[in-house]
Amino acid sequence: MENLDRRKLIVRGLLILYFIFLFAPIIWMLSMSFKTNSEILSSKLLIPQNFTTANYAEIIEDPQWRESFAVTLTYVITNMIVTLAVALPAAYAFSRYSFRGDNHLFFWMLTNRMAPAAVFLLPYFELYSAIGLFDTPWAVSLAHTLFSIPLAVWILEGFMSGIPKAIDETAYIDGYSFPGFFAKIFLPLIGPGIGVAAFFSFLFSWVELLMARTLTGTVSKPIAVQLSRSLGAEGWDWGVIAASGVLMIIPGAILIYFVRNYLAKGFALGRV
Amino acid sequence: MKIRDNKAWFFVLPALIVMAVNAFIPFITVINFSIIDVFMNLPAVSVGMENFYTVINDDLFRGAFVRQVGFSLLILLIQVPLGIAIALALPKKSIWATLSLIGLGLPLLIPFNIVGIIWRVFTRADLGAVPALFSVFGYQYDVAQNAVDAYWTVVVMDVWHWTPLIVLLAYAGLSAIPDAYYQAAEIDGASRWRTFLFVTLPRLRSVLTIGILLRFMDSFRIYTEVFLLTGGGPGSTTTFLSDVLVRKAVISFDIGYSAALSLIYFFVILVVSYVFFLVLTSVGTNDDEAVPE
Amino acid sequence: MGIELKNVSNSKEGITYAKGLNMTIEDGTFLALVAPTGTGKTTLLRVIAGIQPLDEGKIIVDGEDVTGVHVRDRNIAMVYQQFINYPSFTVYKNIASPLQVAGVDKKTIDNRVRTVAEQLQISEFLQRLPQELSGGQQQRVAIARALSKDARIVLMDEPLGNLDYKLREDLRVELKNLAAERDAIFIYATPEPIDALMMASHVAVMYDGRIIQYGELEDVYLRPNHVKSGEYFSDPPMNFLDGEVRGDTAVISDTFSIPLAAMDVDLKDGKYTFGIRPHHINLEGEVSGEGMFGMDASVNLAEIVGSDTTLHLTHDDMEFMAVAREMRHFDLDEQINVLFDPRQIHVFDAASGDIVENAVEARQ
Amino acid sequence: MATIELVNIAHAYVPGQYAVQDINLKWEEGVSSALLGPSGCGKTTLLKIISGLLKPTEGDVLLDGQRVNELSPKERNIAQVFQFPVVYETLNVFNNLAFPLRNRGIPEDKVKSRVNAIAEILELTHVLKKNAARLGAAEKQLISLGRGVVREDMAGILLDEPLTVIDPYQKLHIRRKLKQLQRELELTMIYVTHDQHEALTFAEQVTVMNTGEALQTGSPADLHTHPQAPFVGYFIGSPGMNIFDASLSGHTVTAGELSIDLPASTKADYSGAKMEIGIRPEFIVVHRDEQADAFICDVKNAYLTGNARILDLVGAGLQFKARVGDMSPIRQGERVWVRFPAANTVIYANERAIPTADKEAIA
Repeated sequence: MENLDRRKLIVRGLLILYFIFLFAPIIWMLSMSFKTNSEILSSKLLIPQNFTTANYAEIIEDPQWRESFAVTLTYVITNMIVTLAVALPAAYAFSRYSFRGDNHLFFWMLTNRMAPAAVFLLPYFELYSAIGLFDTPWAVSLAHTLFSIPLAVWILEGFMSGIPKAIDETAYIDGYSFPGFFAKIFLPLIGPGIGVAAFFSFLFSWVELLMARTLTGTVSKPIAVQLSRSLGAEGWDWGVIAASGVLMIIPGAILIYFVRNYLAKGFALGRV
Repeated sequence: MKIRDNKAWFFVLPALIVMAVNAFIPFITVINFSIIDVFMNLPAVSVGMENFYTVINDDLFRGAFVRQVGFSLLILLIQVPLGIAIALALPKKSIWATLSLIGLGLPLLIPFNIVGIIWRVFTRADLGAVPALFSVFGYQYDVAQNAVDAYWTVVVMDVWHWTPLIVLLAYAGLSAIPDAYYQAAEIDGASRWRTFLFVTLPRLRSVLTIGILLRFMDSFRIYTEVFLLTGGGPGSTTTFLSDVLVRKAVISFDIGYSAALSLIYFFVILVVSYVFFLVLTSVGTNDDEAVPE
Repeated sequence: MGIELKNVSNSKEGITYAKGLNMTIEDGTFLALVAPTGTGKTTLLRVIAGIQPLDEGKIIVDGEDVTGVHVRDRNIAMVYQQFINYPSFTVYKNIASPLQVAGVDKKTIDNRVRTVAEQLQISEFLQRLPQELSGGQQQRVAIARALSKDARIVLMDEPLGNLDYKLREDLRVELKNLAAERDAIFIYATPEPIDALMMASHVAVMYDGRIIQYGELEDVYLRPNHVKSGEYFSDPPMNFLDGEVRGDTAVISDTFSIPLAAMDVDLKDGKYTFGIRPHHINLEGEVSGEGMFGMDASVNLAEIVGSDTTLHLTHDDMEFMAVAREMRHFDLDEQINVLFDPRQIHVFDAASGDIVENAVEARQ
Repeated sequence: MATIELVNIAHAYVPGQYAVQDINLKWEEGVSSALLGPSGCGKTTLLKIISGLLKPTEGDVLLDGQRVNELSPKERNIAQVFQFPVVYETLNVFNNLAFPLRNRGIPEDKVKSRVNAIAEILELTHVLKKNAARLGAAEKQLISLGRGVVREDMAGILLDEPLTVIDPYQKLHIRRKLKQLQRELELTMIYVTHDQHEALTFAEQVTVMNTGEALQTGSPADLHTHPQAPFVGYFIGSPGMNIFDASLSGHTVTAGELSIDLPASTKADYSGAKMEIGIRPEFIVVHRDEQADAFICDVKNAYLTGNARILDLVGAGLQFKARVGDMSPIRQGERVWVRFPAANTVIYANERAIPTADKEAIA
């Protein structure tokens, strides 16, 4: 049995190496966020010599950072709500009914997901200025829905199809009306699915930069944009940038904690 | 067994409307722009396919296109096998399984520009850890000037950023394989490799198809992380298609060119994805010449 | 009073399940709908329930036409083959849900749920979730929910299909008693003749989208009016031997023929199909050979069913089945002698399959 | 093929809670046998212990007398056919059957001849070139069986409810094929199921299990006429054995108003034991007219079950079922005279049949 243990050890070692590779850059940025600029440039030590939280203070006190953080949260949450509100009925239709053109419609939805964001820069610029939504969080969230709805429909349809149709029928036989059935019986059953779909629409909105930057001007500046603008002026305060980077990771980390055991399940679905 | 009922269209309508606003109208404007020439506010003049020809013959586009295809294929070749290997090595039950899932999920949650910053900060000559590390081995690592260093840093960054997606997909696929298949293979005396080849891999097909499709789409339109790490430099070693499109559309406002490029760009992704989809869902299921030993 | 199906037709994706089907079911009937799997029984139940729309025809319950009425307002209950319960509700809430939706007051709900749970021996599981229970218990919960609302019609689609062999036997007795205490109409779809025989008061044999025979249990069983009724409503299925009547004898094969007198029937010359149930073909030695017609056959397979042995036999190119008393061992391809009881032979028209003359023993 | 033996096997998934206990079973080489019992009786636990997927907490697993507890499933050479067909989906039928041989590095020409031979017996020759994933459930199960049979060093084959997903009209063909294969290739086959019809039809030797114990092993006829435990009487046969609680006073066992004397040769002292009397419905003698040594009963119910008519009878303080011919004229509401033949009446003490000798008829 000796070689089995040796093989297990090698595999475990390689796995640990991979996780070190995964966390090293984040930890490097984390340590930078607690260093003064001078120390960042001079020493390459991992542990900050003169530990400082000045960088974080600077971000939290600056009204512009807080404001852009609020803008980002607004469009991320709006996107999540709009996506779910619209994807739930659509997924129910795809899962429970077969209607003329349902497969083509589903594939068309997916093709939108394939479109590069850059392709829509120009037309969105035109569209949202035309309807007066330019430079508002609503423009960004609406633009993002185009990409998050297909994925949400795909995931929700997968979870819904896991529930036998006989449950719908039994509910109707028992006298439930459609809204009663959908709210009291169906939604609780696909709770995890909603969680995973919400996670992915948050994820998409939160990480996307291109459209967020294009569709906003001066008034509502998403945090991501605020950050990269300052970076553009070379030699900017690295400590502050590292700190803001760390702050931007935290919401994601929290959300993933809540959805952790559905994460794998959510991924397994797919109509392919 | 679904009921045939076109009443279902009412359920789908809301999603359709929201997406139509975001997809049709812009799409038509793009097509519109690609076939007319807009200059200041003079009446538009139809130029037919001219814009498309300029794009196809433009060296900047050609260079970027070839570089982009090369980049995407390289990404797939590295990330898919690596992702599967890690998924196979992951612990199945116990707290370690949950912890590694959370750890793997983290890179996917970091905004694209922060990924760019993390790696920029991690690899810059004056403040990064990587140059210090390489200098220990006596190699002069410089992401800003050295083309090879820059290209491979972008590749490593993308591997760091997206391999976890393949791992999670493969992990989900693995947990869906019933134990009976592994028991049967063991009883048949199959080696670890043959068990992987004939039990695990065929059962991972649908999950891997999703992974490959998603990875191809996303890598083919990469922009933000590269822009922040190397800005497309040095020279044009890391200038990819999206970079060209952004420059033309939002910086130099060359409407006709960027509209045509957008359509070509979207069309290429659509076609390649469809080809991937067909190939992956049919391999190994045909009669007679099923994969020989 | 009761249910009337008038000229009911239904098809789905090109497959016709019901074609101009007519049936009237009186009050207090426990009807078994007998037909092989996949020939439209379930669809007919779903049409009566209102879950599936009707192409043509009418459904009248207690004189009122309910064809277009939504399933919610059709006072019915249904039990599926695969134990359907609400996974997120406790057993108690599952059984109570139809009553709660109907707005019945809490006290009545509570005692109705407890009595039904008592009858189905699941009182101790009321606070548990359905998936914590065994298959048999989960099905009892589904049956309890169907009975708790005292619906006018209770539809059952092979509810015992997925259960253990012995559990099925016990539940058949329980279901029969539960139905007897209620005046609702029970419609029980099943391919298994034993379900019908043990529980039903009336039987409807469905074939080619129509009800080909409807009547009291023993009347339909003893006097099938068509080859399909004999085949579907008989366990093991009735044997059919093609033969030709010449003069006063029926010639089955060149080595086997039976005089019409022995079957106490007079037939014109021509082709007929002779039907005989397997348990009316006995082994030599098990019954006195007097008045019987012997044939040698080889054992294709011996299956032990219930407490007897069902024999799949072949003689030349004829394949048929017989039943031996008790559990006996037979080697594969063993040669045995069997005796046909002519007084148990039904005569069907070779072309249409309709009955010409029932077996002597079965005649009224 | 080998002789498989379980000696003093017991297993607890959770310490103290035994899924199976004191199991002593022996499956002779080349014998068709079955493990029969309701869901949750421990038969699947035994299956896993034999195949090597589960190490028993106590006891030994012997193959041809050799202790194999430490051997993995691969080393035990015990094949298994699962409930849901397991095939290698990217391979055609030929490569599926050749898979185990190629794993062992057997030369290609030997593989070809061996696979073709087995395909011949399994009647799969016409689909050898087809992709395994496209075949029906029945053929897939034959392939999975074939993978076990194709190897010459196979010790035994376990079948875990193999007909579950097979269509009704194909079951007959598969049942015949399984019996034929077992007979021709002298395979040691153990068929695990809850369905007595499957078990009694396939196996010469059937073990009935309940709540973790192996109650009795014997031929179908043996289990039917001499059930050693009340559960065996109830579980085998349809409808099962009538079982009455009884009391013992001196040498006489009484249930309701019926009493039966213990066999003269009984020496054991059964005082204080839980006494029961059992008789099968088909062994009860029923007359429509008065009989000397019979007691009177009311017919509560008389329903036809195809080849027989089952009577629900109440009499002599007992309630039970009897079986008469399908043509019997007896109907509900009549009164009949009933006799329990002594030879077919079994007396149980603490749920174990007491040794029988010649007993007089009971009144």
